[in-house]
Amino acid sequence: MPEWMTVALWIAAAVVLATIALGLVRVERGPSNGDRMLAAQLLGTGAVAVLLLLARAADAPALLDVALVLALLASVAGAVFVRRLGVQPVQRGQDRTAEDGP
Amino acid sequence: MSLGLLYGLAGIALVAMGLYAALAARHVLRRLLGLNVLGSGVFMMLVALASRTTEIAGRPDPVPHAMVLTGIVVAVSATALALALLRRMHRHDDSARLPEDRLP
Amino acid sequence: MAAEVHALDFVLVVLLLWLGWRALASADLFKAVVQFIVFGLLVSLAWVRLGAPDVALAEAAIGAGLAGALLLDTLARLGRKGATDEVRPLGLTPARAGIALASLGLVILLVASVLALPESWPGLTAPALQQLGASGVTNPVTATLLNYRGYDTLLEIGVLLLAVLGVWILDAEAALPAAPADPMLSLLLRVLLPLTVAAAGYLLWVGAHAPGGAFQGAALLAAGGVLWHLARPLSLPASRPVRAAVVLGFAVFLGVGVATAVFGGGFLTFPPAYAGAVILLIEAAAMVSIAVIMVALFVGRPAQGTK
Amino acid sequence: MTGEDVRSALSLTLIGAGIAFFLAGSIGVLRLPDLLSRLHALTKADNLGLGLVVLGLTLQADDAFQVVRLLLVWLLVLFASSVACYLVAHSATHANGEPTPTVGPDNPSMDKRDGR
Repeated sequence: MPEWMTVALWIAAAVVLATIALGLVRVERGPSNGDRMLAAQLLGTGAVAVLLLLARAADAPALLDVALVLALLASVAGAVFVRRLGVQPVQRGQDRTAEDGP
Repeated sequence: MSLGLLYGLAGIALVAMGLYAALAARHVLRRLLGLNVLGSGVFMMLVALASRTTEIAGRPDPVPHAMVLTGIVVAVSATALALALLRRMHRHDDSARLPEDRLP
Repeated sequence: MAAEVHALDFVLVVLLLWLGWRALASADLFKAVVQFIVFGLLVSLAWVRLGAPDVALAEAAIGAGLAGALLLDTLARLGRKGATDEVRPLGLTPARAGIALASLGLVILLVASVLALPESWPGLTAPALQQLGASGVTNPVTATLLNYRGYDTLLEIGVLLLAVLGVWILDAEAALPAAPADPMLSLLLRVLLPLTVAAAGYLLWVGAHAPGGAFQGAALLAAGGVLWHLARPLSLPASRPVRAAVVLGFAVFLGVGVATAVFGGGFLTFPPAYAGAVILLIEAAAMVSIAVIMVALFVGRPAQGTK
Repeated sequence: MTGEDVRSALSLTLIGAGIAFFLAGSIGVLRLPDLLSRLHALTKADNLGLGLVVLGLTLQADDAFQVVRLLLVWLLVLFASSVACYLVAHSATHANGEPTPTVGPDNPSMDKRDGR
């Protein structure tokens, strides 16, 4: 593998990580809990991409197994969320709940 | 700056955040999140310090790795037990806070 | 694994610290839990960067599977009122100033100690690698877990047993209102369950010579069990086979320890000729046990007799 | 310019295109107005972004087992994210037994729907 390829892959991994960090803004803003869960899903996919790129850049094929585990479990949190909580409609000022604050 | 130092310092910051939240928060779930972040910070310090052997011995120290692996599994099962206790308290008292943290 | 610091590391550390803080300080507890799940995802990337793929596998399987599932399930059972917290849950008040100061003091102490340590040192890597030939496996982390520090791992499985006993001792929880069966969830289960079982077996086998092992496989199996419970609710503590599976790992591990103490060189001292086979036996039993225990921790103790 | 170089360049182009889709998906999740259109943006990042990255990396794989694992990862993410997105969308539209999409805080229709 040429040297410039390794450098390019490291940069690509950093860029993917920075890109999916945008999704964190959606986790922060919501507004509904479905939006937050969804953004977490995007971050999971991004983490898989970062792992695949690192596996090549650092020549560590074991990282493919880590990516495989993440890919297998990518739907578990979403499934638990839907079964247990479900998307709840947004209420005004839900971000500032103070019903039983001190 | 070496990789071990960067992540070691990050681990310390996580320890401090987790400790503060575990002690200062009132909601038990938040205290548990604090303890988990505290644990992640400790694990990160251990693994970061383990990476310092790479230069001399050719690979990170496997002993801290094994300890952290054990620690992660123990942490999640302890969290599961604590969450079960939290739900039990909530069933009986209808509150997710410890008695001394409840409003009069 | 390359040891130099890349731009990726700075991005990762910044995200980790920000997410760690938001997971603790977000007023909305659901938001905090989602942020904690994402935090776990990024922590496993950090393990990868630090050259600890074994740890990364375990973190990925537990963080993406069991940990998030447990937290979301608890949030659902607390209901809207129970899951509501104050607006500034960690805001600095006079009462908390002492805690903040103590945390700050700890930071100063820890930073000073970390900076005082040498930049590189031999550690235990060389002895661990030297003994590898006699350990029965070629992955030094598996060798440490199952051979060099077998006591740790035996007692770890003991801790898991105690945790599940603790959950079973508590009084039964009312079953959540049954959601209607969803065909897509059944499809998810039908596709993912065989794959998680296959992947867990692969990790168990590959753990002897590459990153992987019983804990990673068990966490993966447990996530499959969580999916199963979601699609078709299980009732775990009632049945005898479940109790047998829960103690299997500890019993086999302890049995091997006693056998080596009586017939061999001492408690949990494996004869090098059989070490590989013995480790595989213990790991297989431990994987089944840990997986069942983790699923039992998620299922809890549902009310008996009610629908 | 050898065949090796051409392959590397092609691989990098594919990875770059994948990153572009990740960026588009992230911006979509960030900027689009409601949950369902954000879901739509998200699936682009999952399907095409990761797909192109995987395709680019398969060109550089050392052996067939790596190629199999790379493709398996992509298929799994494709499946998992499709099902998870379906489940979330289903939950959003049928929360009250009627197909009312969850909307942002500036839309008055959300106030008609109560808690859980």
